[in-house]
Amino acid sequence: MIVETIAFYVFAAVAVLSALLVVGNRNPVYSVLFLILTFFNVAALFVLIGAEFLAMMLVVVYVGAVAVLFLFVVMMLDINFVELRQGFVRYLPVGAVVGVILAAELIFVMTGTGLGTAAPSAPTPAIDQVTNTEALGNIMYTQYFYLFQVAGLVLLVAMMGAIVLTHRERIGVRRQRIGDQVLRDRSSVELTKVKTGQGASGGVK
Amino acid sequence: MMAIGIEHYLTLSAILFTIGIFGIFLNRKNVIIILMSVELMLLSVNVNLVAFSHFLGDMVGQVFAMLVLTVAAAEAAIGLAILVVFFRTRGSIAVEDVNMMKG
Amino acid sequence: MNSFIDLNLGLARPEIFLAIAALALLVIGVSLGDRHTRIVAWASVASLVVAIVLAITDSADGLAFHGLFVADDFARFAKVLSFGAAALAIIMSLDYAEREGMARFELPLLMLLASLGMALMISANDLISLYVGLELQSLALYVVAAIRRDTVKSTEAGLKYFVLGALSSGMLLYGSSLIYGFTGSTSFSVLAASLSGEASLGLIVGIAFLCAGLAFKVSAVPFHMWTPDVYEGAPTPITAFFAAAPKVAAITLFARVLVGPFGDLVAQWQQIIIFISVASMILGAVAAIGQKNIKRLMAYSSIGNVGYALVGLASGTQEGVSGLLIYMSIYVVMTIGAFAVILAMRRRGEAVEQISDLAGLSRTQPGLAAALAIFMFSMAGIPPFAGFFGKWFVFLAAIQAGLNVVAVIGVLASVVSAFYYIRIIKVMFFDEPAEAFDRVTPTLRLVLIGTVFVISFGFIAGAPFFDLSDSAASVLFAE
Amino acid sequence: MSGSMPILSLTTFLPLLGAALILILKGDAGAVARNARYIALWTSLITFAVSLVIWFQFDRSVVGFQFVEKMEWLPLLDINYHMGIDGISMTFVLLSTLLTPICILASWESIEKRVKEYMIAFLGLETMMVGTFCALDFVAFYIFFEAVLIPMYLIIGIWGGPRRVYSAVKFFLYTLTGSVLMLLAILAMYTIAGTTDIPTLMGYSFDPAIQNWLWLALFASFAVKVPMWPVHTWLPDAHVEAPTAGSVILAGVLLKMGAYGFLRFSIPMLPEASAYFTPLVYAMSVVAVIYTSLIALAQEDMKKLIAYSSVAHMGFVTAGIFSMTQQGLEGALFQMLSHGVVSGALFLCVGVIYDRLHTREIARYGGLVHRMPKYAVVFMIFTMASVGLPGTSGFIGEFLVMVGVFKDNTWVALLIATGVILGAAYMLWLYRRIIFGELVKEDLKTMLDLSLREKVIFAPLLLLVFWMGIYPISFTSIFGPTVTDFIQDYGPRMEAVAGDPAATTQ
Amino acid sequence: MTLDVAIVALPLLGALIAGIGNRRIGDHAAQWITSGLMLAVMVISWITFFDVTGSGATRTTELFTWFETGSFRAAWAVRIDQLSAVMLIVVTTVSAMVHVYSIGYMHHDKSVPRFMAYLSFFTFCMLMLVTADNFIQMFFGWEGVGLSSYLLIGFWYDRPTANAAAIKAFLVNRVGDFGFALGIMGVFLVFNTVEFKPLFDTIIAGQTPPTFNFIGYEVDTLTALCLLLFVGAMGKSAQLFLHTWLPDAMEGPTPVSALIHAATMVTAGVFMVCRLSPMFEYAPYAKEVVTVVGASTAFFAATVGLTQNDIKRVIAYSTCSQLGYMFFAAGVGAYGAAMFHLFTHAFFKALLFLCAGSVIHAMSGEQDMRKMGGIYKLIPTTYTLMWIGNIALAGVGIPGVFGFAGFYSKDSILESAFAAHSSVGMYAFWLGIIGAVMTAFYSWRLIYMTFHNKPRASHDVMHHVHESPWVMLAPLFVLAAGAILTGFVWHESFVGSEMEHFWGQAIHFAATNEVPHHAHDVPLWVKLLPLAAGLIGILFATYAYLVQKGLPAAIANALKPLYLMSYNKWYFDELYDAIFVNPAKALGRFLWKKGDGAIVDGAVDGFAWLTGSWFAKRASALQSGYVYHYAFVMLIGIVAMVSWYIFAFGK
Repeated sequence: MIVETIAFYVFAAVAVLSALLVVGNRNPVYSVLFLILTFFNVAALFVLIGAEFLAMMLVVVYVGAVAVLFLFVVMMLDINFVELRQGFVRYLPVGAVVGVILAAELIFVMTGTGLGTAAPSAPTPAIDQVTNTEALGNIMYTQYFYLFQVAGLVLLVAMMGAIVLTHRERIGVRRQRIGDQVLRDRSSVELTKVKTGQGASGGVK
Repeated sequence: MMAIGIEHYLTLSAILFTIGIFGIFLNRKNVIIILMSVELMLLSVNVNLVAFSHFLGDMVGQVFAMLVLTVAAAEAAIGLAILVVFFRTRGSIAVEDVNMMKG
Repeated sequence: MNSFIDLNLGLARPEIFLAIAALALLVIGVSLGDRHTRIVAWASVASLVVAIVLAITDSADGLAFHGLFVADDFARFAKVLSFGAAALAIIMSLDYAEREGMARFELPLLMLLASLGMALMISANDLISLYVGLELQSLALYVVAAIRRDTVKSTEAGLKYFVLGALSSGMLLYGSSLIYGFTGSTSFSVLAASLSGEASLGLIVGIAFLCAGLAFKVSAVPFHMWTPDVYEGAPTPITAFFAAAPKVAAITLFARVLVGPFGDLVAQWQQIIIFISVASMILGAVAAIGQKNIKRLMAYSSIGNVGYALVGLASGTQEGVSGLLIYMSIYVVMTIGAFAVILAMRRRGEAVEQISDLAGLSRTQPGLAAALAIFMFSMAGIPPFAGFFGKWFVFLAAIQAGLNVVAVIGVLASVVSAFYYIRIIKVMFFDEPAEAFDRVTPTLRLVLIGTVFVISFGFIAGAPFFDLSDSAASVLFAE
Repeated sequence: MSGSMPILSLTTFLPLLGAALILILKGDAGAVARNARYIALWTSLITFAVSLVIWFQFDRSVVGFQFVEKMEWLPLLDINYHMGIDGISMTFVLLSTLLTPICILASWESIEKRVKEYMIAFLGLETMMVGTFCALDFVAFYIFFEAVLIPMYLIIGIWGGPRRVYSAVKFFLYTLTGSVLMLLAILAMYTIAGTTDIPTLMGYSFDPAIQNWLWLALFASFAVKVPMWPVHTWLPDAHVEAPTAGSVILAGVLLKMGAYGFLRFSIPMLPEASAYFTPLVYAMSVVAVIYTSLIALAQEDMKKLIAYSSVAHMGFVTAGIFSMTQQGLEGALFQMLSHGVVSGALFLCVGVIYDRLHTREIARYGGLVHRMPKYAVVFMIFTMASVGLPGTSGFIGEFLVMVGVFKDNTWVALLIATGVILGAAYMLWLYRRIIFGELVKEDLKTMLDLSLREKVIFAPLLLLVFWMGIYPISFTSIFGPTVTDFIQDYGPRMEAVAGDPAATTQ
Repeated sequence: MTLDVAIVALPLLGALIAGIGNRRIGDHAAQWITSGLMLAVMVISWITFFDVTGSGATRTTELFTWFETGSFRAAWAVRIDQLSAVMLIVVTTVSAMVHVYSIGYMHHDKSVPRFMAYLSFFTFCMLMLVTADNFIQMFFGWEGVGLSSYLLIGFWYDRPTANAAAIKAFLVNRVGDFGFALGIMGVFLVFNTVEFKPLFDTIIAGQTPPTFNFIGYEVDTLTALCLLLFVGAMGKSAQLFLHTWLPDAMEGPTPVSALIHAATMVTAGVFMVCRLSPMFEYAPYAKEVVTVVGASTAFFAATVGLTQNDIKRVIAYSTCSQLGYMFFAAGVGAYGAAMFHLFTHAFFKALLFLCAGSVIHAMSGEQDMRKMGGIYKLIPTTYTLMWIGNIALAGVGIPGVFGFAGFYSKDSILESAFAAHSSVGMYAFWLGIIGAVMTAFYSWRLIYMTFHNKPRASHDVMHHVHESPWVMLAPLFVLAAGAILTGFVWHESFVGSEMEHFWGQAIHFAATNEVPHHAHDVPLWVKLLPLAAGLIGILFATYAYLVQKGLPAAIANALKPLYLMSYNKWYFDELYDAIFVNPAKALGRFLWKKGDGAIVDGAVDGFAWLTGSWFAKRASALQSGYVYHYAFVMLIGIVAMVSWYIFAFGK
């Protein structure tokens, strides 16, 4: 119990701290790295409350894909980061005030109200009966099959969108057109046997 | 040392959410960090959902979190794509430059 | 439980058809290439028409996909409306896309997929399906806003829309998670059954966050800030699309969420809706006054119009929701019509969009001017044009619900907004003519004739339509 | 009651038919303009002829609505297309149909650009005006009432003077502001009473607690339309900038809609509130009469002067209506008709010389009688009618109103009677500066007297001025019985609030 | 009775023929048609007069209903009784004479038909006034004569002064009519009728409600009503405070002054008071007011008449003064005397005016007496007729034997005033006597300045001085006959022993009214004093203007303030300009620029600016184009919403 408590506090503290560094860092590259750290810590917290599959996903999807994507973009766009940091402090007070108010209110709300009472539609099975992953899978592909399908469409749109926006037909770039090459008219080329050490020019009449 | 209850998770989530919002103000010039702040907010939602799921004994929350994760990834892809084309046309991603249109 | 039959796939025929059509058209589009955009586009329109037919012919009500999806009159009404708007937007985008060199087959497809997302939003019966439907729509919209990736305005519009949209999604999700946590369910059916008049603070705050997310989608104040910039920046037919279809979907979703699961908490959420509705009406009226760009003006106009529609929702009664549906239907027709005129604003092939470009239009192109004048009068709520009836129904609902102050503010805001509507008419009719616009293309002409006809003469035979909207609204209030 | 023919709908929508005909005119500009003029003239004349059937078939002894037509329109809301007229509205229908052909004739030459659109706007306007007075459903009424804004806005804005845009917008927004508040009142009344049927509502008793609010909302609309002080400032601007025919219709018919609204809605539906607010109306009427008359004295623009005089004259009307006496009400109705004819004619008089010199500045004229004696006579007659000289139509209405008001409140009568003195002052002063004096200005020396067309325009109006002045019974007998019944129905309820026993004595 | 209707209708016919025919029928046709019709009407009127005064019957011919709303009913009618019969002959005779006179006087004018049409139209209106059987028709005539007067004063529309005078006449009359109209309304309010017969019946039967509420006060019914109606009479008859238009009205052609501003229209007020004798008889306070106003006017106008130099203005003030006499006669209850003076005055005053016109005609349009003189030999007929008129005006005669018209009527008025035995009666009597002195003085001053002494006109003018043509002189003779004879012939009927028979029911005397009877029994000195006053005035004038010619200037210098006061007409015009006219104009301008312009439109435009400009700019400024601003607004929105709920529902 104690271990769990300590673990929670450690992971939570690191998560919060690194989250702060994400938004407060001068260099976006560092920000991405701190974002990854945050994700790791939250994933650890997920493990603490038995959502191993989600923890896994978080690491795989976010750290493995999204964060890397961020990093890639940050690197790709050659940006003058120093300039971007100017005026950083100007909005700090306002942001801080709003942030503190919101945080205080949310915490007040969260801690002051009890959980819902509606009967669970998909009760969490005991850990000894079935694993978290299996339980999730059981309902994901049955009861929530619909959402799974729609999520597929969402990803399709994302894919299309990324292609539509960023894919460019480059003019003047030579591309290999295998079909054309294969079907090329033989008469335009002459095949010669080249002897070793003599060079092609030698064969030209 | 008291046991870790749902309040702890919710408080953490609230703090993360607030940091996400805070980040939007703070980084008024850098769109990428704004996007990261949004990711933080989504993360806090996931913390919420998972915590609720656990303490309610209901798997739906985790399904929700799964979908949030999926969609957030898709969103990030689109967002970065837009950012890239914007950078191409504009040569900058400073938020303050994003003001062709106003009024 | 796991059987395929329980899914009730038949109830989702339009959506399933649209999804399959989108995938098929994607394949076709890829193989044909961008030169055959027209085929894909018309096929998309045809798909939407088929989807409309499917929606109309299917009168069965019920839940599908294990309760995640609902089919009822309310959903059908909204779907037909948004599909129709989407179809018209695609039609209008054809000529534009070709002239502006943005003719890509993905554009109609993305609009088609966005329409699918709208349909899923409209039929959502669970917070999760709400979210995914919303995101399907939003992601497609982010992309189409930035579809002219070589222009600064379009990409900027896409970027703004995206950043703020993501923020609003975050809020919506945060609210959803709170609702889930403090009620124990995400299903609207369960929520409706388990909630009674008393609500915990957590739930209310959750609803507030949810409302904020939805208010962003309908561009209600103070979550409207993206609207003018995106409307201005996005290519015009896309703006028309933005102004019409997603608004319908989002606002009907708004109504369904608030009236369905949270119907018993009307006293709580009513205050939010009143606030955003009043704020939208006022801001929409006032901020539009100084605008010079007609698309921007239409943006503020749509903010104001959404405010009026929300008055119907704020009343929280069946009459109110019915009024909202009527208002949105009329709004969609007016908006599409108005954008058809804006699309016709071309000089020697170049699109112009300043209000001053309309000067003296009544002399150079009287038909076009008359059409826009009719839309403007209609938006200002001057009878006998249809816009008046929209206002009639929402304000009637407000008065019946005792929201007298809201109604008074509303009508006064409509007077202020009339100022800028008639200013456009002034420019067209009273000012000295500027250079004439190019000939109006046949497709636009068709759209214009249709919308003008509906707006001008709709009142004569509006009764069946009003009945329809009333029965659609009654679904949400059936116990 | 009605004949087999839906005569009211016919009168209402016939002009639209003409407008549709004009709309499809094609060809070269000159031919289109000419044809548009003729079609408009004939349409309006036929409409007038049709409306004359109403005059002859109207049963003067009957109290209540005649020529009633009823059709289902929006069954869900129990809103119907319901038309009908009684003694109060009948004369206004005829006034509208009479003034329209006159206006079209008056615009024959003065409107040179965009004739087609102009004629369409005017015929559309006629439909709205007639419809307003015929409608027996509040929603239908509102639609007609409000739709008037559209053609009028265009008429002022397109064919108006130099400041036409400001004036048109001002007119539009002023009127709209009032109207939307009325819309709220309609909604509230519908919510409470469950119907928008006017005859039903006229018999409905609203809770006195909310009557005052409803009354104020209606008042906002009607007071702007009348216009009553202090919401009258749109009128001078609109009149000055509008083309002649626009001013004629504005003064002749549109202003009457507000007063008609008081008679049709405010008093019958909300008698207790009407009684409660009678002092307010009196006060506003008195101020209107004196204030605007004084302002008229200071005017330098002919149309503005006549416009201000309209406000003063309509002050009499409102005072008369709220006196709730036989004489006051009949006087108000008569004054409205008379004002419709007289101020319309005065605007036409201004139009005659405006067409020749293109200025409305009084100082630019003088001594016109030398070149235009016929015009001087016509102008004199209408000036005198406006001044309220006995024997002309102006006297009957004004005097009856004062008699009626005197019965109810002597102070008010005393004060509005001063308007009679001031009215004479500004009208004679106007006449003198334009017509009399020596003819010294060079450009005036070539002015031509009235043309045949202008004589045709003025002839029916002259006839009416004298007919109404010498034998007013032809008109008072139309609304007399209705007014008597009106007072019997609503007088006691108002009296109960006001505690004023004089209110119903005849 | 067809003839009764014809009396009213024929002048209208003439007016229409001349007015509509205008240039088409030409000057001569217009002149002769209208004059012919008027002469015919005159004949009919005299017949009617003898018929009515002989039989004593009142008859009313109703043409058709005019007004009918509720009990407010009035018809177009011709009511003939003794009172209207007297007025008929006065109006038609003078009018006919003026018509004929105008043929000569106006023959050089370029718009003769118009002039004749106006004259006939005026006569029509005047006849409508006197034959009315209800207040409304009376009001019609009342305003109708006002209109005619306006048109005729402004007949020469080229002259700015004429235009101004015309408007002034109309407006001042309107002020009077304002009171008259209120009076009519009051009558209707109290008695529920505006027709004379039922009204008088009710009053005489003593069924008058004692009080009614007027502007918040309970006032005595008849006093209030009579005072209101009397305001109308004051306006029309140019009584003090509302007299200012009359002298200015002399801008009109001289025949007009004779007809309208001497003989007929201005006496309408007197007629009205007499017509309403049943009301005034029971309103003693109102009668006192009438007396005081009348007497004051008689005195005031006479003082002004002393110093005027315009020949017509002198006569105009004289008219004003004489009207005052009539009023105070009516005020003390001697309606017969009032009507008698009205009757005689019509003849001699019309005569005087037409003579003045003849003089002006002779002097090529000159009206200033300071530029006349020495012409009595050149135009002896006019000179003689002027004398006749003046003698009649001054009331000279031999008691018991014969006197000119004014002798009888003025005497009877002054005697009645004395006989009233009341303080107001004595006030009227003494002012009347003083007025008589002044009347005689300025009358002879006029004669001497105009006809005697050395010519002061230019040689050219003097060269052209000629006697008027017969068409102008003939009417003068008729009127002169009237001025000489009417008093002698009818004094017994009007005010003498036959009085009661003569007037019949037309004039009502309350039982308390003893004045007409006492008037015959006044002391001898009272009977002789008016004559003496007239003679004193004549002698003094003769002395001052023929004998001691420097005297007037010396007196004027000695009494400079008084002289200026008189010369400037007691500064009434200046006063009214300062109190009413200029403030009204200034107020109008102020209300227009400040009230409408600054306040009402200022508020409207200000609101428009606030929303359309100020607020709109702020709203646009919020739309800065920066994404983080937008996000900030959204966040503020959500924080506000959450905070609201926490505070509203947090407990």
